[in-house]
Amino acid sequence: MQVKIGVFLCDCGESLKNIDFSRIREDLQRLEDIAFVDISHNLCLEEGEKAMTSRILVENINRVVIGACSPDLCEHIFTRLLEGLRLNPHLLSLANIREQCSWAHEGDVTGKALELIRMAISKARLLQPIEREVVPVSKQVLVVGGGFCGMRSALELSRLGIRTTIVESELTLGGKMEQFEGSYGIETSPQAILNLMSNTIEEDENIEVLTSAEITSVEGQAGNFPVKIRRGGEQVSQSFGAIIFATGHTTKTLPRDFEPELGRNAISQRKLVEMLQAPEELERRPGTIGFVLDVSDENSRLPILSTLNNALAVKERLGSEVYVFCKSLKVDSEGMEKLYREAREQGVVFLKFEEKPQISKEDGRLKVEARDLLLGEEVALLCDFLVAEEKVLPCEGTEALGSMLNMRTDSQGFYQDENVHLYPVASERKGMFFVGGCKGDLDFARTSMDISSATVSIYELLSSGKVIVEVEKVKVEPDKCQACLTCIRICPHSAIQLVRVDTEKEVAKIYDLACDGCGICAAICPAKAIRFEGYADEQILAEIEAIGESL
Amino acid sequence: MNRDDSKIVAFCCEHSAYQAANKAGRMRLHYPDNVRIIRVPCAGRVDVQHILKAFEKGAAGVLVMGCQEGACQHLTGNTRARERVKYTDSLLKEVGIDGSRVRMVNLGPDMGQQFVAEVKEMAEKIEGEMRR
Amino acid sequence: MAIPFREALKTKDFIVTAEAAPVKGANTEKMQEHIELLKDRVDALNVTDNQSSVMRYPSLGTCLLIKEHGGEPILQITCRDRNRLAIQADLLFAFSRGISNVLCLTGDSIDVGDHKEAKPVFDLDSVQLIHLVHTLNSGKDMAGNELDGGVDFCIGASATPSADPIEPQLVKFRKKLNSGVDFIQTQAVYDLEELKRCMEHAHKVDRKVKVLAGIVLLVGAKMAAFMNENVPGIFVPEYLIDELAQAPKGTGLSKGIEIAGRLITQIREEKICDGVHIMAIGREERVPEILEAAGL
Amino acid sequence: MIIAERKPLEEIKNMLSGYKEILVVGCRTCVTICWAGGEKEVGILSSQLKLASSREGNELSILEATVERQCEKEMVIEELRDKVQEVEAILSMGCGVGVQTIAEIFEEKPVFPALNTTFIGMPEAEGVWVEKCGACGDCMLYWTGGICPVVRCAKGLLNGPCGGTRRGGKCEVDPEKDCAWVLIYRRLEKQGRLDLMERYYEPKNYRAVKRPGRIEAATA
Repeated sequence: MQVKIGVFLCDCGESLKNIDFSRIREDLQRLEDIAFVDISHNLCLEEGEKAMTSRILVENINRVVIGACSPDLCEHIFTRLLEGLRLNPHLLSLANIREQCSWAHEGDVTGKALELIRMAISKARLLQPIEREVVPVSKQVLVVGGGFCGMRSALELSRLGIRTTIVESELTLGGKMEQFEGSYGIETSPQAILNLMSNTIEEDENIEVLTSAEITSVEGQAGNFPVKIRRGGEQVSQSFGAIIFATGHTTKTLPRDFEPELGRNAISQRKLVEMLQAPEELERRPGTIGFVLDVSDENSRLPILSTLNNALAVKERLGSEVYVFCKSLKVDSEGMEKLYREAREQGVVFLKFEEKPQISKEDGRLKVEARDLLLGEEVALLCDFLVAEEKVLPCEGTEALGSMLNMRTDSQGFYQDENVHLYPVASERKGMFFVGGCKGDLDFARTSMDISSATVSIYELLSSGKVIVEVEKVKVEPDKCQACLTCIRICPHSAIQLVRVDTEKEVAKIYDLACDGCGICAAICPAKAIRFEGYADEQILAEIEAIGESL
Repeated sequence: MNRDDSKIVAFCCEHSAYQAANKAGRMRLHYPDNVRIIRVPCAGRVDVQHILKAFEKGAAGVLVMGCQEGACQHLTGNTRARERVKYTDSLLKEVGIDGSRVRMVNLGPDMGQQFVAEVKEMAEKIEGEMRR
Repeated sequence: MAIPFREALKTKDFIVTAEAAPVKGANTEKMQEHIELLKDRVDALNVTDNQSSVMRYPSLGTCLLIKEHGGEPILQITCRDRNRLAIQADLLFAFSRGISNVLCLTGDSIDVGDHKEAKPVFDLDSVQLIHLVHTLNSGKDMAGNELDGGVDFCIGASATPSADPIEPQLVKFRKKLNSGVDFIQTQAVYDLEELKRCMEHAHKVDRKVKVLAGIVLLVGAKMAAFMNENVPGIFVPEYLIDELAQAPKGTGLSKGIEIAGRLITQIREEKICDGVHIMAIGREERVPEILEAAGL
Repeated sequence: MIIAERKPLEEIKNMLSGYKEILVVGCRTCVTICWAGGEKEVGILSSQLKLASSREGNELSILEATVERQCEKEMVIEELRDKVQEVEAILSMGCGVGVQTIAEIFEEKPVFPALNTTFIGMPEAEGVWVEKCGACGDCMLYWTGGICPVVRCAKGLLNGPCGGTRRGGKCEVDPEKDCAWVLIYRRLEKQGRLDLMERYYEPKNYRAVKRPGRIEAATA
């Protein structure tokens, strides 16, 4: 169908003095597929919009080219306007003649401005409309892991009216909850919280709990993940709209950095918690308890958090002397600063060392010698119990689950650490979210925030049960595709899968909902079988072609 | 694209480099006007052929400008772009165009000054070549 | 005139062989000097076949020279340069001129040599070559045709006691022994434990086979390190390289001779194996000094 | 699948010197999958040739085409019949079979190979292909634990390994490559079939396929 282009130029309230708009109009009107060239002062305002609307209604044009300011300021205005006029919003091409032309150079830049507009026109000629489609999505969410984060996510989703299924590998829910003695500052003990949550979950018919179950395969894309779950010998397959991974962490005590292995008086944090829970069973009250931190270089918040918590609990319940040997004490997350000051007030002594402290046995107790930086001299202390430092690791299944989902893990094996400031909660795969320990975040404040933002994004995605999707914006042409798997392997969002299309031969298929529109696949495809509407090869080449054809 | 006015084609990722160019404009930082910016969704969208076609059509230099390492919205877009630029450079050397006339640049969305500096450096390199 | 090597194997309790390396050219003077120097000092003289895939005066030619000088040659044949027709023809010719000892080798790869674009043959491998010689000994060629005038070769093969991993090499070693060989000349050996292990293995399969330990003369620390990297099948342990490095400037060669002597004496005294095969690559004139250093 | 690699531009330019109108032909199957001669590579090579000719001042007009499979006569004829009339020479980016199929059909025009066909192989990593089969016509993978010594052992030994294996089980020829026989040993060991390696194997029949090979399948 014959291309008819309407060109709108905006001189930004006549402020772009170094562009002669009338000369540009003159030059452009000579092109036969240009219907009209309008010069306006304020396309981004009401007045400008009205003028555009009436102009488009009168002239039945099928492409719109706009020479104005930067697209991120005005593109949304024009797409909304075109939608209103039932003209496909993708038949729009913008030239940035303000920030990247008028403001960027001295002297007359009419030539460059014209060239930028001609580039936009040459691209506009080749634009194709992109249709929209409503795609049904499953309103069922899968929560992997039944610890604090898993339960919390399920409860919040259920409050938003979304049905969830919790898959927990252990026999009962709870995960690492009972390991923490008292999350200081929270009155109720973790045990109480655990019971409260699991009871509410029991009564909530929105939440289905599958314990001692595990995931064997995850297929499909956002909106429709067919997942196979194995439970006691038989395998169930169910489709979910989104998945929250809360597979948690494990802690490994670091005997290797610690001369005397964990014997009678060198204990782990967990052992200390058991002692605190039943102080009466101890033969005699320990006089002094020491904590050693930062012996290994990589440290994360959990060891420090549990050390402060347990130190305060020791002070409160056992009243013994408490010393903390540490290289540096990171108290950067919420509430930790207050906890640290509280511990100091309760009489916990913090000793800062540079090189590793020497630990040796002496008449049934442990002697810790270190050079304290603040005192500037050697310090030797005898402790009844010395609590070894813990290293936080993702739990065992993380590696296998990661490869099943084609999901990268960071150097220590935690998920989704790649672009934390880009994806605080979401992952590179749409519809998959990672919260809590499996991401390396371990304090309740932060994880609770993550959980709520994950549940809100899921609500946004699934609540209406359908999603509006741009159909085949990035499309694989089946007859050209040789199924060489290159695009499938390199797609950062795992949005491409091998499927049997109508031509019976297996070809790659790009899932519109999961595709994030980066175009890496289109550039790498050796068969030139992938077309990215709006940035297709012929459209980019047309822009290049138009360079240098001005006046 | 005719030969004499030596154009530079800059493929700019809309998340970072394109914003940096806008930032330079808003700060009224002036740079040589023979640059033509082409907006791309990600530096990873730029194909070896696009760069070669730019040179074929007479461009004197090509810049592929993407997000900073590790900050790419699409994780591997900028690293792949760097690989492709390296490969294209070798293809150009085979043809006899060396002196790295195609360059990969990593920018943050508000690095207006660096954008201008990169453009100026390429423009000077081309200027130098033209005079010889 | 030297006694036939097959006899020496039976009668002598410590057999010594050395290597006469052909030159890159047709001037045979230097080779004849080495032959004269060594022919009466050793039980047999091996002649390499384009060693390290470097083109040289042919092994057969040098063997004939040794015969002319009254020495006892061992013809080395690799499978790299000839197919089964050429090898059988060479063997018939060799036997007809009195050369009756053959060392069956697979041969180095073309890539380590100086004609890197040549087409490698490898129609046979060392084990198949051993079987081929047996077939000829039985009076037939590989295609089963009767020979007009048979041959009777004394068959030898090589072994690599210090390979890592060792198990695959031992499988090959057993295969060679099961194919029937009269003597084994190993690659360079410096760690006598490895040699002992190789001996155990040999005797488990074939009590009668005579094993000669390969002794490669080390000239200096740099050369030793170079060989580790580039010469296939040679592994000079670190402590020996250090020992060579500590030797004062210019005495590297005599230190090498001392090491070789020490190894030979130890092998002889502890009766680890039936003899030694001295490879003084490019320094054949020093072999007598090595023999003295070993008290032979 | 067949793996190939593009020739250096210098070599291609020398072949084409003297010809003004060239048809560059890609192939959509094997050489596309190994990134050597697909439609994208056709575009890249054409750009390079145009760039080079414009820099050297000799004009060169290039037509581009990509055949579904260059080894099928019908597909070659259908795609190239008209375009061949407009050019003086054809530059094929197919494997050796493609080049010769085109040469057979359009005998009046010279056909040049832009690729070096290297081996039958499989992808090992993104953009990396490894030789696995040498098409020797007498497959013995049944007793080598599925690892081919004819191709993956540099000397093609049937009673390996050779004496030159490097430390760590690497090949004498290339320290980066594993010795095929060490791999065979380990796999047979894992399957408890090491007796297969102990057995002596006769010299190989190198004429199992009378070169050049020809197969006549029974008509269906």
